[in-house]
Amino acid sequence: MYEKRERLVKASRDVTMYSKKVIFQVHRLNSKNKESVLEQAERDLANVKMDHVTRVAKELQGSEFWKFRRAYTPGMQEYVEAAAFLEFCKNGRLLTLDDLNESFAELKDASSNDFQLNLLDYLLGVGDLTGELMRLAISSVTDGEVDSAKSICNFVRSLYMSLSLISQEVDDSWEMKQKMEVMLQSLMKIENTCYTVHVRGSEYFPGAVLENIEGQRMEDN
Amino acid sequence: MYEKRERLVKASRDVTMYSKKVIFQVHRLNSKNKESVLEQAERDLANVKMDHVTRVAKELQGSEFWKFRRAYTPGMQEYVEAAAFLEFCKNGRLLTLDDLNESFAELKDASSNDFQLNLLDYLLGVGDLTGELMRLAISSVTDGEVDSAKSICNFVRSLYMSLSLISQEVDDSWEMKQKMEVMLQSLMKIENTCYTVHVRGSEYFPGAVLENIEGQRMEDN
Amino acid sequence: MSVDRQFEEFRLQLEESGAVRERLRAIVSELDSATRLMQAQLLLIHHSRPSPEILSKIKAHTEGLRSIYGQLAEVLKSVPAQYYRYHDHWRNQTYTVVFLLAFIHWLETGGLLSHGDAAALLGLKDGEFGLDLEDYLVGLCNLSNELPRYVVNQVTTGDYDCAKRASVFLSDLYAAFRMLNLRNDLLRKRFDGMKYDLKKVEEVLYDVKIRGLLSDTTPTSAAES
Amino acid sequence: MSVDRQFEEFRLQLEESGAVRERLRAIVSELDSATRLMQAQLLLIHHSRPSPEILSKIKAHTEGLRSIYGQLAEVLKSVPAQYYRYHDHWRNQTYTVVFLLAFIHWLETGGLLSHGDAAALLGLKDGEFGLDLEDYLVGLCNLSNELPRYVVNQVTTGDYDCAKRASVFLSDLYAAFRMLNLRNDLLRKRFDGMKYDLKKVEEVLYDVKIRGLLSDTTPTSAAES
Amino acid sequence: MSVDRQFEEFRLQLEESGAVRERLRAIVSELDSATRLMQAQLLLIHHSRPSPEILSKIKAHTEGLRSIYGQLAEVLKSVPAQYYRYHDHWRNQTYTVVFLLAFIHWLETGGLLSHGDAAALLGLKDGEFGLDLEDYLVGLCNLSNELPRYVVNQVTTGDYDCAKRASVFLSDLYAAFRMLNLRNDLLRKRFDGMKYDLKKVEEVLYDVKIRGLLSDTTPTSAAES
Amino acid sequence: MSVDRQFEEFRLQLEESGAVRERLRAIVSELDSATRLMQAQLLLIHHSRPSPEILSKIKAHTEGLRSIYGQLAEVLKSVPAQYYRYHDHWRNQTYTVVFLLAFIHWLETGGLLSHGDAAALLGLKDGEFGLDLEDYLVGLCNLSNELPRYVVNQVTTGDYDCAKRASVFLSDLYAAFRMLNLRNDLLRKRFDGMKYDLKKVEEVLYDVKIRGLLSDTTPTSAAES
Amino acid sequence: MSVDRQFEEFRLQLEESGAVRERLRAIVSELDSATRLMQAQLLLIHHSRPSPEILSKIKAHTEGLRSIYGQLAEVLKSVPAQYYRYHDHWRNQTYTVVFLLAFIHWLETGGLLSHGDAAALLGLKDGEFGLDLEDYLVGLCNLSNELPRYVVNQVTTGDYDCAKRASVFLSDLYAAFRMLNLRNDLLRKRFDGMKYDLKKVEEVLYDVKIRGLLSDTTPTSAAES
Amino acid sequence: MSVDRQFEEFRLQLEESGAVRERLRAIVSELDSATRLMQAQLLLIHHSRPSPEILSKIKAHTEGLRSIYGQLAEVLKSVPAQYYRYHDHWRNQTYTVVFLLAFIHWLETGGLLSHGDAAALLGLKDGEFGLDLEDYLVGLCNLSNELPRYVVNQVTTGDYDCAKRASVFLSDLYAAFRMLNLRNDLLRKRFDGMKYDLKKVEEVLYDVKIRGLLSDTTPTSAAES
Ligand SMILES: [Mn+2]
Ligand SMILES: [Mn+2]
Repeated sequence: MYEKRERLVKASRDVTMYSKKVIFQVHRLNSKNKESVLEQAERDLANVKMDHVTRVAKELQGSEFWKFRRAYTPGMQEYVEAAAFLEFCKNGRLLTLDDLNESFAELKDASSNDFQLNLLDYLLGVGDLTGELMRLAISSVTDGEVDSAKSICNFVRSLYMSLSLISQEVDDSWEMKQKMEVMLQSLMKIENTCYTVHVRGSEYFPGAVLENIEGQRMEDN
Repeated sequence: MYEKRERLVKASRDVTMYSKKVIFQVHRLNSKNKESVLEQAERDLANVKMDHVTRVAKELQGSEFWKFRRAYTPGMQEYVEAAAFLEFCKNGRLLTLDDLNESFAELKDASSNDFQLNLLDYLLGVGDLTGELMRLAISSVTDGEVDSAKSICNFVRSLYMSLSLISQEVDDSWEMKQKMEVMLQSLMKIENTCYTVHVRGSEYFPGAVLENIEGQRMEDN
Repeated sequence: MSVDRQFEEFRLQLEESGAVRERLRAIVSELDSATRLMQAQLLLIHHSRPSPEILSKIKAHTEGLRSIYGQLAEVLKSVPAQYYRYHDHWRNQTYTVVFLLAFIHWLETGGLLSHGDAAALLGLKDGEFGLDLEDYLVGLCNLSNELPRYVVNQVTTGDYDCAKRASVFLSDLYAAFRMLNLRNDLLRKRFDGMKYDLKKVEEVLYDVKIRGLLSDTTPTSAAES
Repeated sequence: MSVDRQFEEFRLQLEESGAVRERLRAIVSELDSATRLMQAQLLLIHHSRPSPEILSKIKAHTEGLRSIYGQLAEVLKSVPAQYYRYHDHWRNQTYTVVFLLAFIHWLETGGLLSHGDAAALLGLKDGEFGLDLEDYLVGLCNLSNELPRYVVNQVTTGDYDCAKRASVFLSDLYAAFRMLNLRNDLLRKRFDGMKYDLKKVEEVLYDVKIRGLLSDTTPTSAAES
Repeated sequence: MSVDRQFEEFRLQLEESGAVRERLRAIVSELDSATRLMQAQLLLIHHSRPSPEILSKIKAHTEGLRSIYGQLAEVLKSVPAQYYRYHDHWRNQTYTVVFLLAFIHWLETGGLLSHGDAAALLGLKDGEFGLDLEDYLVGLCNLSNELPRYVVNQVTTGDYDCAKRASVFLSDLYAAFRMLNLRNDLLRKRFDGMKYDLKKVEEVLYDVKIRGLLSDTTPTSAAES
Repeated sequence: MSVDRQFEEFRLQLEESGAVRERLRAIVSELDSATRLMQAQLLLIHHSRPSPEILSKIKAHTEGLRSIYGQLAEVLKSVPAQYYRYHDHWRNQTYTVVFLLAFIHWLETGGLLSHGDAAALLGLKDGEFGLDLEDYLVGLCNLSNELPRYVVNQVTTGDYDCAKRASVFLSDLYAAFRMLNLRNDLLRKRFDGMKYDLKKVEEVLYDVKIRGLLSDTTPTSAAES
Repeated sequence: MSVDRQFEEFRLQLEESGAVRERLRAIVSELDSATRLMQAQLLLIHHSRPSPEILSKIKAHTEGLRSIYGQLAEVLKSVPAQYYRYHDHWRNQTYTVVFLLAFIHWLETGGLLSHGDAAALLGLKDGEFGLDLEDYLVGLCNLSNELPRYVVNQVTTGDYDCAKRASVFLSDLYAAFRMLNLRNDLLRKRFDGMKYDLKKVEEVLYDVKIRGLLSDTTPTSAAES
Repeated sequence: MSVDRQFEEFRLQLEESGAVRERLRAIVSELDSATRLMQAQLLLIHHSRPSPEILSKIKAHTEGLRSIYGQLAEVLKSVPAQYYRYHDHWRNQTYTVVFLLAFIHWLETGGLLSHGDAAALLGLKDGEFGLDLEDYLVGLCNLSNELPRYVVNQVTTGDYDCAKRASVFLSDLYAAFRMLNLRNDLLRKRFDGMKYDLKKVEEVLYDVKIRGLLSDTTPTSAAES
């Protein structure tokens, strides 16, 4: 029993480590390298799934799925965070739990288990996503992509609202509550970023469409 | 409102301070000075009641009794502890809540309020009593009064059992739980003291009545 | 009374108050749901200018709140003069309720919802089951905490004067609190945080002022008017 | 599936599991009362030699425990394979239950209540709603914690050989635990405390031995017999 | 001297120092009220130009402070050479007092209230009950912490040059502190925070400068004059 | 005075007090070595009868201690009335010094080294650099803690009367301490432990008495004589 | 070897390493003074254009630093292979040293001081007493933290192009750091803050660009050249 | 070298040291298992006289330990002079290893396993991968902690002289430690605990002595022989 837990902890640690690398990789994205970076990140994430999530899936049967959750949840949360971050950067939408579980269907052969991500790990992983989106928003403003910050802001707002309506009901509501607070902090940082961009823009071009100026600025560089 | 709380906190602090002095005074008791020490302590405790508990009673009307409980509970708990400690040393019995409230009846004139000690403060104060009894048990063994340790042990055991059956239901069950744990520690110290006395006695006089030896020992001093 | 009989009596008393708690818990859990829903709806206010529709939608819950507080009062009536024994049960939720009512009131009128008006909205009467003063004040601290975020978002949507309104309101509120002799407790700690809210709102006002984005007809301090 | 529909579905799922929790909470609160009563009765054992009457009085509760665990199992049947999702609800109480049963068993037989026998006493079957191994082991740690106090009190009432019995039992138990490769968690921490219990019991044994109070026919280690 | 008589003497000594503490606590609580009042009045300065009237109103309290410190000195006189034994009692309040006096002084003169002048205002004499140097310096750190907010608010009301004045004052103060070799204690920690105040004030100065809002006759560094 | 010149002066003052601390640290580190050496020599006392030779060997260090305290006093003379500002530097070591002196004194005379005599041995004079009362009392608590071990070891080497001497001394000391109304947390806590020391010593006395190992001429309580 | 002789040897070894620490502390305290002085002189750079004179004045200290690091290396040579045993002693100061050298280098050349060049300036050689890579990287983070303030102040004094230079430098540095997979907590945390520095510098650049204050001959990214 | 190429090199270096840590972790986990097994076998020693068979069984593991330390040394060889950079990885386990070896040595010889012999048993050579002195000393403290329990149990099984042997050994060890000038760290704290072990062992010796259970031919202090 302890060996199984041991193996899950190790697999989870690897899932975390390599998922973090995918996230770091996606952060290197800018307007020039977008496609190549995303393709590479997609390949890397697929490898995390095949090489390491499979190791998790292989161990879990019946009630073990919940029994050992503490052992593998950190890895799965980080995987969700990475996958959802990548999906947002590619398609600007929220990766759903069904999307993820469909993508795990192919693990069945390798793990000989019908592995399904549970709702809690999904929600907790999605909760962490906001932190990465906050970093992305700030660096996209730095890179001159003001619109991107605005759309991140709207995305996070709606995500926060959806989660706030169910967060109280989540199993470990204390853990979720913590995440909600961090999420709100991140959201406020994104809003502050949008605020700064707006106020600075308004000074020079009251009412103007900011993109033009920003576009011009991009050419300068 | 703040001034009232301020006054209660100060009165409570004084009740605590002078009640602690009474407890300290009772601890000075030994077989020679018993009567004089207890008489003095009784007078002192009566003064605490007249001088300081009255100040608490004077402030409290209607819902304020519960509203300001946080402000005056430390003092009242300490008063209960002192009064119960004194009563045990005098009569070897548990001072009841009714005893206390009867003794408070005379405050009515001075405070023009019908002050009643609440159940929680009584239970929490009685919870603290065990700590003083533990000190008493150890020093009575030191003073050669072995029987006294045994009767303290039995008293604390029955008190602990009574409290353990209701402790879960007390309003701030967390606070009460803490006290129960401390109480058990104290009880075990008393039991250890009785154990030591017994084991040491058994070596030399298996089955003998220890008091005789102890009596002899007292004469030596 | 014998020790045993004493403890038997205690057990009965405690079970009775345990039952009171059980009923309170059930009612407060309803209060919890209601405020959570209101808070979620209030989030929309941050996303755009606060429309009268949104505000009335949130205000529509006041009726429900009043009924819930009525139930609480009913339970408390069975244990006279023990309001503060059970107060902790509904305290946290009441902070939020006061915050919500005072925020809506400020959005609609620009003024401060008074203690009496807050109690009246909830159907609470002094003497019986009233609105505890400290609960009301903590609720105002929650409002203070919310204003910086609100101002940032409103300025982003182009309502620059909002910064001025919030700054005047908040500095009056802060000065009023300053005169209270607060104990070293939760309320004091919450009030200590208020100066950071004020500072942040003042910085936003500074940002729009220095860029000439402020309109001319700005309100003066309510305290002076 | 759209994001909104997804979250709506989540809400339904979570409410369902919230209902399961509510039912579990009610049952566990019964479990709580039962074990508290048993523990209070067990206190008497410290005050004198453990009479068969006291032991049977405590054992009489086993029936009630079995029925309560049966109710838990019933609820869990409605959410197959999710035993460990809700495990935290009855965990603490189960530690105490195992402790109580194993203590009584030791008092009666001087031996260790096995995992299987503990489960059987509670009417639990592996595969369905079983007795989690770690819960059982933590329960044994609780037993270890109780033994020093018990031995001190028994020696005080004159049962000197009790020290030998407890010392043999506890050192066998400790050696057995030692071979487990425990994770860095609660069980590990509890086991780490066991060596202090053993040390204390050994000191009591030393006290009676050095004073020649031990009878001659002391048991040998159960592991060797 | 017998043990008993000796301990009787100890008892008296311990009670004496307890009484000293009691008297100090009472006086310091007065100090607390006085500074709270002054701070509340100082709030007004943030939202309008600091008028001489407001300043003299606050300065009027100095008399009261002097009397309170006189009482403290009186108590300390009864226990000669024990200033630092009881220092913790009035330390926190003294930080605030120094802050208030130095802030008013800066508002009136643009310069730094010297250690000696601060002590003189409070009627404190070195050798007896003096103004501890580190208390004075912590008070200056409090002043530094207040300046960013003050500058932001003054610029908002249109006094753009205030940014220049504060920046010059604060960077001189910071440079002066920089040369001190501070121990690893509270003062060091407070000083470490000063650079954020300076940075913030410099950013405001930048804002007004780049927008051409600064008048030409700006002060030069006091250190250079 | 300009800001720079003022801070230059501050720098000097802070460096001065830094230098004071540096010098105190150096002296206290000597004090540390001296007491460590004394304690190591005192270890020998536990495993054989305390011969006058060993005692005089340890006492020979008193001279050195006096010189070290003289140096501390010298340093403190340069900063008059600041004893309690720097008190923490030598506090811990002083506990040990008092313990050592009082222990030797007891070994030689069976009596308590008085506060005045302890100060005199160290060449300390009240008014100037004295021996703080609470430091002295904590030192006595340390002595109390050492006595059980000493008595156990002496009885092992055959000095049975030692138990009587220690018991009389310790119970008088305990009774004297009981008369104090202690505020100080550390001291109170240390005093609370004293009763366990007394209990242990009495147990040893009981052991030797019951075996008839006590000689007839036992000392009477010093307090009664 | 007897226990005593063995421990005598241990005493020598421990005193040796204690002495090493003592010597390191003394040298590091010199390092502390040197960097404090350099930082104080660097303050002047913020409020006027960085003249070659000031820079050479600061650079003049490099010699001194080299000598101090030489002393550290000398001490470490006496205890071969124990660099990381004592590393904590000079770590914090080395962050500051790297920051100072890299800042000056950037002021003079607009480029990044390489790890090798930093080590060379301090006379450090790999294999012996080298410049730890993570220390160097933390020093660069410190430089990043300083640039926003520097740029704000330079633009205030009229050097508008400074914003462009800093922005190019910082965004190259940020991009380079992004390629590292950081483990170290401190370094990772420090790097996380870098993007805020970059954002602030870009905002200043935007301010000056939009006002047409930028000269035409702006530098291109060093990474591309 | 360009910034990018430089950082590419940094990346490689950081990954290298990450890989070293990974390898160390794996080896240390083996060390963990080996010491756990040895400790379990050592338990048997407490409840019977330590037979040569048990001791050789435990000693048989030394070979395995030597091989594991060989692997650690191998890894460290690839990063010369960085022993103390990675020291924390195997520190805790090494305490236990030293404890085990020194305990067995004492059981067999009654003497102290020297630092050199301990290192030799583990195949460690100074200069390369050696046995850190402080690790060795902490291991001895662990031995000291184990002795009271061992002595209590041996006396219980009838080996009364064991108390004398342990008392002599431990008081010599304590006296030897006493002469070391320990820093204020873990070792100091652990040593401070040693006096309680000594006290307990002395109390056992007292118990057997006063009951006349000691044989006549007791060893004298090793320090005196
Ligand atoms: Mn993340
Ligand atoms: Mn008490």
